Amino acid sequence: MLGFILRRTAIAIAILLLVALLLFAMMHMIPGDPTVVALGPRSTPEMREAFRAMMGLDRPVLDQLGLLLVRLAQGDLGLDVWSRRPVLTMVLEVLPYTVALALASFVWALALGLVLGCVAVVHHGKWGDWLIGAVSVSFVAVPSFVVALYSLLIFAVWLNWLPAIGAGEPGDIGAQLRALILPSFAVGLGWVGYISRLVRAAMIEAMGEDYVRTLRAYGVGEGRIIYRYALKQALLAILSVIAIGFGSLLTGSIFAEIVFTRPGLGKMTYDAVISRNFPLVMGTVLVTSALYVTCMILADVLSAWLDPRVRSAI
Amino acid sequence: MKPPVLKPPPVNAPVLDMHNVSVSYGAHVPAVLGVDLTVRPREIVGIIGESGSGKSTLAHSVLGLLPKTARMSGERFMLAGADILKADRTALAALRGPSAAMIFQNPMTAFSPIHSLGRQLTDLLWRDHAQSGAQKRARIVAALAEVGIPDPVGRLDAFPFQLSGGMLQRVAIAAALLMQPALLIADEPTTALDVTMEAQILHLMRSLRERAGVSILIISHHLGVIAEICDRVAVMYAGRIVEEGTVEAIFRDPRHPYTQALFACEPALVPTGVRRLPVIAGEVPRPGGRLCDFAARCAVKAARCLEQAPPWTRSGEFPVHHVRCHGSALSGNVPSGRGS
Amino acid sequence: MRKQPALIEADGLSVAVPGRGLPFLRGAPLSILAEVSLAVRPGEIVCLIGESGSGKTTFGRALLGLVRPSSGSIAVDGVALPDFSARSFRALRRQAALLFQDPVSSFNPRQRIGAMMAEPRHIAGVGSTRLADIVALAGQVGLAERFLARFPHALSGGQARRAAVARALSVTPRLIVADEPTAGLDVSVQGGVLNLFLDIREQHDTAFLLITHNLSVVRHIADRIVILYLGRVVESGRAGDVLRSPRHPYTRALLDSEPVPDPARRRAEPPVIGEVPSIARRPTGCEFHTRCPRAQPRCRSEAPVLLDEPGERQVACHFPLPEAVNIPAPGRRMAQS
Amino acid sequence: MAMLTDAATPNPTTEATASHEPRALARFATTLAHVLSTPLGAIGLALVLLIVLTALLAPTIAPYDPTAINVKNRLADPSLAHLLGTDQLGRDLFSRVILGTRTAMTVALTALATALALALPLGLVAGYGPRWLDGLMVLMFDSISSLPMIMLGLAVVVLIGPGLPTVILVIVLYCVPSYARLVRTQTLSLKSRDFIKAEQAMDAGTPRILFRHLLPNVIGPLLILACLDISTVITLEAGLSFLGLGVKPQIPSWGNILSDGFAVIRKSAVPVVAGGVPLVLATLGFTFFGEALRDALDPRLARERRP
Repeated sequence: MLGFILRRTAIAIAILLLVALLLFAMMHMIPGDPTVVALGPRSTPEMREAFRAMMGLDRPVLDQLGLLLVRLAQGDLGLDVWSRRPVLTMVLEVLPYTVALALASFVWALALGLVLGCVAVVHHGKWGDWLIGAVSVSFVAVPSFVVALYSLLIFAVWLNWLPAIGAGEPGDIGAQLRALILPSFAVGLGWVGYISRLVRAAMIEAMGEDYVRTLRAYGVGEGRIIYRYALKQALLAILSVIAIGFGSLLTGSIFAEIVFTRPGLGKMTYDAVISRNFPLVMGTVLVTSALYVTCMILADVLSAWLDPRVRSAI
Repeated sequence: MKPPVLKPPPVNAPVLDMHNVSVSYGAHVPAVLGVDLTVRPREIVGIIGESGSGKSTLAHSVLGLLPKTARMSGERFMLAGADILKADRTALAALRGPSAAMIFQNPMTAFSPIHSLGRQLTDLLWRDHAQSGAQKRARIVAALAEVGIPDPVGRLDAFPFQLSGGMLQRVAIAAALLMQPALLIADEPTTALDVTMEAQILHLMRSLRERAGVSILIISHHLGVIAEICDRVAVMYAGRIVEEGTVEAIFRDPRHPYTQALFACEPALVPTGVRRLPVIAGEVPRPGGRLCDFAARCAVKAARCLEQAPPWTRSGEFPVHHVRCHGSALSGNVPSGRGS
Repeated sequence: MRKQPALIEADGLSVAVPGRGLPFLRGAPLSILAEVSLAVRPGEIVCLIGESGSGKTTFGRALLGLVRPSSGSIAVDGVALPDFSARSFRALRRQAALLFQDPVSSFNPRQRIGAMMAEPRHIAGVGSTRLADIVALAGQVGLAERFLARFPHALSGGQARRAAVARALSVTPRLIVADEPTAGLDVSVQGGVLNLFLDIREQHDTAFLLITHNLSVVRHIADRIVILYLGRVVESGRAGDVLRSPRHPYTRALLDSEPVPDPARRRAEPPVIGEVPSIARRPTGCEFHTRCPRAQPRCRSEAPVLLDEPGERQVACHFPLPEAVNIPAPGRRMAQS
Repeated sequence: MAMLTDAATPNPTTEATASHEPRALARFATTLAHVLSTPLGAIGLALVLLIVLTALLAPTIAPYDPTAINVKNRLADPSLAHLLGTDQLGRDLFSRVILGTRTAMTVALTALATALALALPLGLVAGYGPRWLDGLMVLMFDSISSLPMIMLGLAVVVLIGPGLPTVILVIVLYCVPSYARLVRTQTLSLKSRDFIKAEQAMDAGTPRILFRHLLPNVIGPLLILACLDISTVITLEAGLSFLGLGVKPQIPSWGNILSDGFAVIRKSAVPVVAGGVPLVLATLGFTFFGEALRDALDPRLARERRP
């Protein structure tokens, strides 16, 4: 088991290294002087010189890369171009907002998705199953930023029930929760459909297994079969998919953050990208990738640990 | 012990009593036609047939384990005093276990791969609410020991993949025994096992009849298995029972041309030194023909076989022996129907 | 028996898979096959018998290079392959054909049977792939022309097996390796497949290596029998000799375990108890000692060597059964025959 | 007669081709009937037809030039003259929506075709090639998938400037890893199947195994999944344009309409609704249709699409 975790972690570090390399290459492929791009055409030569020295841009490319990797290994993501604050601090400031949004979306989507999936299985082949299927597939198909826009339009602009902007004042839990409702609705809706379909498919597969026939041959009730046996097997089958899904949810809340002008990793990446704030781009993207990769490892380790067959094989 | 759910059937009344039972999938795909079959207490009855003969459908119909599209009909279908044809879903579920328990062909998939064996066996005892976990545990350990599983306590925490096929089939038999069923249905119980394990499992099943007094209905395509364990045999072909009698009667003096041909093909019965094995030419027809289903492949068919359905005839006083054939019924002694 | 170089001869062939664990910290490799030697002469039918876990399927695949042997050698017509690279196996693969246990899965699900039958001729670039010739090929195995247009899953078990044999025959191999050739077939049709093998041998002098767990099915067709237990040969010899008088207690147990279709000859006790040990935990000494009714203390500590005996017989046992044991032939003569 | 034309006879006889045609036609008809037999499939097909026809006839349908600015008539309410009103630059929204259909379809089909063409060989090589190469390629795929899409979008936009090719390139970059991984998984599982082992035992060369036996078994499922992914790609295009990383602002695209509408959402809801409804209809239509098609052709493929 330990070996398995170590191997997974090594792969994760390799992925992050590759991502850093890709980012580095992208920034150097971008035409024009990065200094001018960053500081704008009106900057004075002195400013540019100082900027180059600060960013290490006056050194050879390989040196810069080496420096970057050394700094990354030390956990130093560099300084923001504009505010000169450490990027890591800035990222850590907004990270809770993104994690809160992802968690909120995920929790309600998982709960509703599980219930819908189970209900569909119980009504397998009847109209209830069909209806849940149709609703689920529609939820998946509708783009999340359109959901975000329309919920903003209806609940914030027209009805004025919920805030349209921001994440609520720090310290005001009620306001923060209210500010979370619309974004997490928009982000989670697709996942409701996704999870309910996953659960349904996995459970129907589980219900077709031979051992279910054994349980039935002993008069064990359908409820017990569904909730104690099929659901466990289904959850095991979809656990890794869901964990990886959570990872992509962390990176995928960018639309909700922009539409609702909510602080977060996605919004920060977007602003950094638009303003060519390369150290910040590097920092946010690396942190996002790291979160994603961590979820990937967690998914693998969790499902390996929960499945007795895999657990004994590794 | 658990309260009696059902009125105990009269002593020596058949455990399973089927008369003219038919099963079809949907409205138009018959699988089993007009089957008469009885299993008496402490009796081991075998059903032998090739693929497509309907033997598995017949076995599954006893517990109502057929797919939803299946339709059952018949004059009488009694299991341990309960009427299967009139039973609804809850009544059927109540019969499963105490009235009849079943073991399946592939022991490797008969248990959930992600639950421990102890957990699964405990769940099968769901009826015994009154008993504590420790009591159930003790019963399970006793049953596992009874079927010859070494270290039964340790096996409670084991998962199915940690046991061999033979061991799992023993666990399946132990699960059936926990129910103290009136009838044990075994659907090809040794087909997935190695031959040395097959001999041990057959021996175990036979000894259980002696010790626990359980009746057994065993389904197999293997003549050797049937001969090893059964008291009485029914031969199925295209959904119908074509011959039925004591195992001695069938194996000493098979009357139906199909049974005869089947015996002729059995490699173990082909004399040493013969290199070419006999076969039955042609293909098994779909069940549901109105005349003799075997006529197209029969070496001794007469004109009459293509005109009227063969009667179900008693063909001997002792041992009791029935055949569904024109030739054997009338002449009592037909020439061998062995194929090429 | 003709004394000529074997068509194919495996000498001390072993197959092992890496043990579990981290790189550099793995457990010992698991040995699936341990120094199996086996020769098939031209036109000979050799049956390799073993229970699950005996490595019999692995042997068939290793012989054609589908599984890479870890040691040993393979010789064709007395000439050893230089190594186990794909290049070395080329010539051998052109002369041999492999029949899989599940014939349907051995066909490309998206190609029609007729096209698949012509496949070896396409690959080898020899022989005609015209429709008429493929129909003739199908006719050789008793498969009607209409089946050629079907997809594999639309065939019955017997038909699919015949189609697989036809594909193997299309380049007239000198050796056919068949893994469980009668698995999943009804008693009334399995004889047809075995008879087909005899026909093929008569016509083309093709040799066969039949790999099976089912002694009773192949007993009539085998020239020679090799018994595997946990990846090792425990006994081999001419079919008649081995069946009539097994020397190894395991062979004896196998023969006795086969249920006899005669209610008068039921066994009071199972001939052997216990189950095949896992290859991950091989017993010490003679690997059969855990189940052997004749086991002595020596069997627990000292592994027996496979020794040559007169009459092309080999046995690996410290205390083999005496030659003269006379098991009654299991075949019961029916009144009519 | 037709059965040997696939592989056995290099030159199919006229007779064989003749009997091949009706078979393909019949297959098409049964598939279509299957799709139409489910309500969602029928709705999907209707929507897909509507969208494809609109895209084809867009310039004919659109009453105005979608890029013509009319500052005097800004944010006009829907009227007979302007069915959906105008946006903040006075452009006719109806015309922009209609021509946006064409943009969406162009991007979706080009991007998907390119992504498939790249992913197939990559996945086959990863799945059938040596293990070290497989490991390396999977590492690459994982790295690219872990990058936020907006990062890819930015890199490409800065490198080659905004525009249609940019969007297509971003989508291709985004899709190739997941398709290639799918092809790889399929190839890996096929590789251990008996029929590939049988080919190896028959001494078939690697090109023959790859192109004659693996490819046909991989490409069918992939095409069906690609059909299901049309709606994902349409969403991607709209999303990129919404973020300002897609097609140029003046080009009519649903994402641009939404982006413009978002800026004025407090003044008028019409632009947001006008841009969003066709986008939703398109994604629903292609999803319903794709799922019905998959169920008709190969129900085992049910792979769930992530939102």
